[in-house]
Amino acid sequence: MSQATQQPAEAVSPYLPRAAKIVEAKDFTEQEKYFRFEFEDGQGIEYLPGQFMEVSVFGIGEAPISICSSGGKRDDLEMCIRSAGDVTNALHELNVGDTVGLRGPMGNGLDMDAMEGMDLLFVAGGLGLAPCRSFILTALENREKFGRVTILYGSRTPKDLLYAYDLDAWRDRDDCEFLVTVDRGDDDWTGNTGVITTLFRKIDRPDAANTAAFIIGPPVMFKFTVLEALAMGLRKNNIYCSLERRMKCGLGKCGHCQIRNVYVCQDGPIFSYAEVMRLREGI
Amino acid sequence: MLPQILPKDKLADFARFLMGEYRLAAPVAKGHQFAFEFIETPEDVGRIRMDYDITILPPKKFLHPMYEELLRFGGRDPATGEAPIQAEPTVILGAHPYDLHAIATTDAAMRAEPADPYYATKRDATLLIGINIRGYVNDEQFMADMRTTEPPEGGWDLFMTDLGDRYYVEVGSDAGSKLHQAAGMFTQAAGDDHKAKQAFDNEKASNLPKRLPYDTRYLPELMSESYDSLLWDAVARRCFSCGTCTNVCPTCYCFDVQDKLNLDAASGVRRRQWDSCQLHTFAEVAGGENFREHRSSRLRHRMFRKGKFIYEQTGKPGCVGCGRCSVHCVADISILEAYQQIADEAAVSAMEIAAAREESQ
Amino acid sequence: MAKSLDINVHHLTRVEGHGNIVVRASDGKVEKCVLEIVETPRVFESMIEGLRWRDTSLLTCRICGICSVAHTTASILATDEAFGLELSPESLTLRKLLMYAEVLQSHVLHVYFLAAPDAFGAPSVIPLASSHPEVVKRALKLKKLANYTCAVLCGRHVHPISLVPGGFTYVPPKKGLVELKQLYADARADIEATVETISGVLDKFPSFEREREDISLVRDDEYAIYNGELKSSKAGQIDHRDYLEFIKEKCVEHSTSKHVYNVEESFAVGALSRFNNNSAQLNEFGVAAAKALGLEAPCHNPYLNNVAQVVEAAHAYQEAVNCLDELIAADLTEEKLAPNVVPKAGRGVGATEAPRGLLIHDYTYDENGVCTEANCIIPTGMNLGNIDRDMQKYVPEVIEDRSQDQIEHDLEMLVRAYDPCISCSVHLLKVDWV
Amino acid sequence: MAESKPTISFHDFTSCEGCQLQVLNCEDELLDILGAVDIVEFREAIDDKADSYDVAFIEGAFTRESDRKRLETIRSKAGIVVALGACACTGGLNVLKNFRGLEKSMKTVYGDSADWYETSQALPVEAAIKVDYKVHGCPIPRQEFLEVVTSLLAGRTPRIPDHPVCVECKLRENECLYHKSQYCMGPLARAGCDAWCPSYGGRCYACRGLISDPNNQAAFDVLEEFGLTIDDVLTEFRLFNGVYDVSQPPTEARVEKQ
Ligand SMILES: Cc1cc2nc3c(=O)[nH]c(=O)nc-3n(C[C@H](O)[C@H](O)[C@H](O)COP(=O)(O)OP(=O)(O)OC[C@H]3O[C@@H](n4cnc5c(N)ncnc54)[C@H](O)[C@@H]3O)c2cc1C
Ligand code: SF4
Ligand code: SF4
Ligand code: SF4
Repeated sequence: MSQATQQPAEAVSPYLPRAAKIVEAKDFTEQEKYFRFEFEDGQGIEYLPGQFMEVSVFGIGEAPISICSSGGKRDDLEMCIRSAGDVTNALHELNVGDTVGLRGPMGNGLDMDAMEGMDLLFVAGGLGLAPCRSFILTALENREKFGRVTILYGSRTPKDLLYAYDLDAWRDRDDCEFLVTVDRGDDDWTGNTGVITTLFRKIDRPDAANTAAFIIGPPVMFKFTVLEALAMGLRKNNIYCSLERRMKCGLGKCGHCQIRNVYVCQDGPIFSYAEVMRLREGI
Repeated sequence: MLPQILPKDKLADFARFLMGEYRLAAPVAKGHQFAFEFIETPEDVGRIRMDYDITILPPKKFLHPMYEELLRFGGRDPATGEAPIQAEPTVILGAHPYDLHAIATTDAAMRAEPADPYYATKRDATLLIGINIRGYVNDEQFMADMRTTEPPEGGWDLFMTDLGDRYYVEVGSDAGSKLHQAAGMFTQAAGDDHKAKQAFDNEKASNLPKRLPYDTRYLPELMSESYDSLLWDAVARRCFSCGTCTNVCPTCYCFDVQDKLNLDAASGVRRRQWDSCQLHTFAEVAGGENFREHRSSRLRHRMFRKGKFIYEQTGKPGCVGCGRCSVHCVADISILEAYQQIADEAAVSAMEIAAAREESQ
Repeated sequence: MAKSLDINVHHLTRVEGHGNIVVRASDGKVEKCVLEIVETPRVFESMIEGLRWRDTSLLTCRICGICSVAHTTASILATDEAFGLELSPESLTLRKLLMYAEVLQSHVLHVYFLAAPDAFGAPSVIPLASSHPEVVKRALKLKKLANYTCAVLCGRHVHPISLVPGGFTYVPPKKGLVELKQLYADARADIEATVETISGVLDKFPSFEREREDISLVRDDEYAIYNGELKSSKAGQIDHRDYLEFIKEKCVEHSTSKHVYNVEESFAVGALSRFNNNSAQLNEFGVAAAKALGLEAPCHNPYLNNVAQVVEAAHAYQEAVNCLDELIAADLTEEKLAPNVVPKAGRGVGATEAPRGLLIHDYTYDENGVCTEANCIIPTGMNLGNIDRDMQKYVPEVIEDRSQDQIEHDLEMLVRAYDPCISCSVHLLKVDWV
Repeated sequence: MAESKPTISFHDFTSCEGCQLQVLNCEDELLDILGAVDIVEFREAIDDKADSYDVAFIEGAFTRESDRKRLETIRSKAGIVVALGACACTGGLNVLKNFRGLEKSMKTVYGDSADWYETSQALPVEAAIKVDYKVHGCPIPRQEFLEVVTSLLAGRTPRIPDHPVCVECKLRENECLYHKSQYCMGPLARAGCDAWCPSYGGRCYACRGLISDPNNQAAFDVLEEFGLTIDDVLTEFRLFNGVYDVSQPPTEARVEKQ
C-alpha cells in the first residue's frame, strides 16, 4: 500500500487560533473580567460590532465571546468574560502578559453605516452590555451620523454593573441619553430600582419608524423588552438582538448552534426580531 | 468515457491493484450485517462482499472520521498549535448510489464557505467506485422517492453494475478513466453488455416502487406545515435519544470538539468527534440552559434537518432514503412513517397531493 | 532480644484485600499469632441464588478482579456441567489460553509488584521504578502482554466478556492472534530475564520449613490449570465433584473468611502446592526455570511460593504459545465457538486453578436455568489456616534472634508470599451447619 | 525550583479490587503517571501512609457503618474525592444483596456464626461523604481513569459522557443485540466504555449507571414488546443499578439520581 500522504500547501486550518497577548485585564465583578488583547503577529483585526471571537485555551477548549470594543480596523480588541465553566474559568486565571488563542471575527455583526440618520435605542441587560457596548461605542465614535441615541442598561444589583468608567462617561455626555436600573438596590444606591422595562417609561417616545433598537440580554429580558419596543411602534425589522447558542466550530458545520435552518455562528448572532419570529426556537 | 467491462473473476485482481496504489475500503460481512473496512491483506480481499445489502455505517466514516485530529498543541501557549491536515490516497469500493448521493450532500455542506479543509483534503484524495443496487433490501427504504436510486450527476469515478459473470462499469470522471486504464483488466462494453445493463435497469426499476403518497419536492413544505404537530411528541415517547439514527445516517455530519490531554496534562490534541442532535446535551450551554430540552424538539429537529434544512442549505437531499436510521432504531422509529404521517395531517389539499402523485409517476 | 512482642499490622499492604497481622507474645511465649481478615463480607452465594444462568458468571467473576478469568472459568465449568454442554476443541483451547494468560499476569504482578520490593529492600514498587527501571519496565511489558491476550480473546482481563458457558460470544480475529504470537515471541527473553532476576535474590527468602498438605488439581495429560481431579499430597485423589471430602470448613472469629481443614488442621493451595503435586508435568521451559531457580518438589518453605510462581509463569508462557499456534491453525469461526445453551435442571461443579490456587464453584439450577443453590470455595480462604500455622511455628523459632521489626517484616513477607487475595476469600460457601 | 507534584491516594472498600487493577493495567502510562504525580497511598502496591492528598480515589461500596469514619477521614484529608468504579459510584452489584434480605444473606453464608460479622446495606460512597467526580464502570475503563487524572492535573472538569452506550456501540459498528433478538441496557446506560460488552458479544447491563435523562417510558414499552416481564426487567436492572430501583426495598439504598 502506498504510504504517501497529501498535505495541500494551501490548506490552512480555520481551527488554528492566532496568538494574542493580554495587554489589559480588570476584574469588573466577582464573575466578570475584562480583557484587552493584542495580536502577537501585529496584524491587527477588522470586525463589525456584534461579531465574536472563539477564545481558545489549549488543553481546556474554546468559548465564543463577543467583542465589546468599537468596530472597525484596529490593533486590539476587548472582551468581558463571565466565568461560567472550564474555558472561562481558565481565562479568569490569566493576566497581563499571558497569551490566548483567538479565532475570528465570526458571525454576521451589523454594519452601522446602514443605519445612518436613524435614532438608536440600546437596551442591555446584564452581560448583554458586552456585545451591546461594541454598538454603543461605534455609534458614539461616529456620533454625527445618527439621530437621538438612548442607552438603557439594567443589572441585578449595583455590584453587578459592568464598565463603570463607560457608564460615567455616557452619563456625562449630553449627546446621548443614558439610564440605568438595578433589580435590587443596596444602601448606597440612589438610582432606579426595578426591571429594565421600567426605564421605558422614563424616556421620550421615539420616532418609531426611524429608530433602530438593539436589545441584548438574557432571553427573559428580551421577551419583555421587545414587547415595550413594539408597543412604542418600532418596526420588527429594526429591532436587533444577539442570540446565544452552544457553539463548537464557529464555521457553520458542527450543528450545535443551529436553529431551524440558520447557523447562529454564521447567520447570526445578530438577528432582527422579524427573523427571530420566523425561527420560532429563537428565544 | 465509454462504459467498460470487468470480468467478475478479475475483481480480486482489481482490488489488489487498488491496494498497491491506494488505501482500499470495501464492504465486508460483520456478523449478519455489513460494514466498510480497510482491506489490508490478501486474506481481506477474499472478504470483500460486493453483494452486500447495506452497511451499518455509511462511507462518511472515511471522509469525516468519527474521531479526527484538528490541532496538536504542546501546551497552553497558542504558539505551540499546529494543524495536521492530511489525507492518504484512498479508494472506496462498492458504495451504493444512495451513499454516493449522500457524499454529494456532505461535499456541498463541508465545502460551503468557510470550507472545511480537513474534509476537503480527504475528499480530494478519495476515489469513489460505486456498485449498483437491485432493489430495496428492507421495508424502511424509499430511495425512489428521494431520487437516489441512480448515481448523482458527478462526484464519483466508476460505477459498477453486476451482470452475473461481469461488471458493467460506467466511468464518471477522468480519474476513473485513468484508473481502469492503469488497472489493465477492463475491456470496452459491447452491444450485449448494453442490453444486459438495460435489462438490469428495467428489473431494478420495478423493484423500487415509490413509498410516499406525494412528490418529495413538497417535502420541505409539508415539514413546515407539521411544525406544531402532535406527531413529534407521539414519536418521542418511544425515543431513547440514543443518537443511533444520526450516527448511521449518511448525511449527518454534526460534531463536537474536545481537547484531549497527554499525561503531562499540558500537551495534547484538539479533536472533533461525531455528535448527535438527539443527545440531550447537544444544545445545552453553560449555566444549564438547554435550547432543545425536550426529546420531541430534538426528534423534530432531526426530521426537519433531513426533510428540509439540509436540502435548503445545499440543494442536495438531506435524506437519501437509505432507511438506516429506522432499521437501527431500537424503538423502531421510522422516518418513512413520519414522512407519511405528516402528509395525512398537513394542510395540503388532497388535490395538491393527487397532482403531485401524478407528476411523479 | 524480643522476648515480648506486640505486632499489629493494620491493613496489611501489598496484598489484595484487607487483613491484619496480630502477634502477641510475652516472655518469649506466643499468646496470639493470627492473620485477621477484616474485609467486609460480600455474601456472594446468596446473591447468585435467583440469577439466570447467563448472569451467574458475570456476578461471580466480580468476586475478585485479580483472578477474574479463573472465577469466570470455574463458574462456566459449573454451568457447562450442570447443563451437560459440549465444548468445541477451539473453545477449550481459547479457555486454556485465557487461564495461562491470567496465571502469567497474576504471577508477574505478584512477584514484581508485591513481593520483589521485599527482596530488593524497597518499600514499594514505586522507588524501584527509579532504582531498577529495567526490572519494572520488564514487569509492565509482561503484564501488558498477558492483559492484551485477554483483550484480544474476550475483551478484557478484569471481568471477561465473551467467556461464557458453552463457548464464546466473540470470534477473536486472526490478525489479533498473529499479532499476539509475535508479541509472545518477543517476550521470551523477558521471561528468561525474570528467572535470572529472581535467582539472583534467592538468598532474600528466609529458610523456614513446615511440613504441609498440598491440595491441587491434577491431570494425566498435563500440568493441571484449567480443570482436573483433586489431589492431596496426604490423602490421594478424588473426583472434583467430591471436593467436600477434602475441604471441610469452620468459622473462626478473627476472620470474615472461613477456615478449612482436611487431614491436618490446615492445608495449602497455590503455586507451590501445584508445583509439589505436578512438577513432573512441567513443560521444558518450566523445567528449565525450576532448574535455574533450584526449586525441587516437594518443597515446604512457604516463602518459596514466589519462586514457584516464576516457574509457573515460564510454564504458562510456553503453554500459551502452543495454544496460540493451535488457534491460528484452526481458523476460528462463529460456528466453532458460538455457545448453544439449553438450560436444564441439575448440579455442576467447576474446579479450576486460580493463580492463587484451587477454586471451586458449585451451582444447582432449576429447569429454567435459574440458580437455586451456590457454593464457592476460594483459594485464599483455604490458605488462611495454613498461614496462621506457619506464623505460629515461625515466631517461636526466631523470637529470640530477631527484633520485633524484623519479625513483623518477616511475617508480612510470609503472608505476601501466599499472595492472598483477601477480597475474594471473604464470601464463603454454604455448608451444612450440623 | 521544581514545584511539588500533586499527591494522589487510593483507598479500597468493599469491592473486587478490579478497578485498582485497571489502574495498574495502564502499563504504557504508569511510569508517566508516576512522573506526574506522587502516589502517597495505594495499599495494593505500596506501604506509605500520608496526611493529606490532593486527589483521593475511592474504590468499593460503603457496606458497613464502621466504614463511615474511614470515609470521613479520607474526605477531610482530600482536596478532591473521586469515586472509582461501579461499587463506589452506585454500590455496584453489591446492592443485589440488599434485595435478598440482609439477615438471610448472612445466614446463608455464615450460618449460626452470622452475627460475628458486621454488615449493613450496600450503598454508594456518596451515601457517606461528598464525591466530586465519578469514574463509572465495572471495571472502570482505563481511558476514563486517564482522562480524569489528566483533567484534574490541568484543572478542568473531566469529560465523562452522559449519553447512551448505543452511541459508542454504533461507532464500533456492532450488530445491535435487539436485531439478534436479545435485549440490552445500552439505550439507558451511560457510555464511556466504548461499548465494551456489546463489542465482544455480551449485552450491556449498565454497569456505568444510567444516563441522567433515561426514557423510562420507552424502556418499558420496548422491553415489553420484547416479551420481558416486569420481573425480568427488574432483575436486569438490579444487577448494577439496584440503587436506582424505586419499586422495591431497600429504602436506605435509594440515593438521589445523579
Ligand atoms: C455569540 C456568543 C457570544 C458570547 N459572548 C459572551 C461574552 O461576551 N462574554 C461571556 O462571558 N460569555 C459570552 N458567551 C457565552 C460563553 O460562550 C459561554 O459562557 C462559554 O462558552 C462557556 O464555556 P466554558 O467552557 O467556560 O463552559 P462549559 O460549561 O465548561 O462549556 C463547555 C463547552 O460548551 C460550549 N458552550 C457552553 N456554553 C456555551 C454558550 N453559552 N455558548 C456557546 N457555547 C457554549 C463551549 O464549546 C464550551 O467550551 C457568548 C456566547 C455566544 C454564543
Ligand atoms: S435511533 Fe431511535 S431511539 Fe435512538 S435517538 Fe434515533 S429515533 Fe431515538
Ligand atoms: S447492542 Fe445495545 S448498546 Fe448496542 S446499539 Fe443495540 S441497544 Fe444500543
Ligand atoms: S457495555 Fe454496558 S455493561 Fe459493558 S462495560 Fe459498557 S456500560 Fe458496562
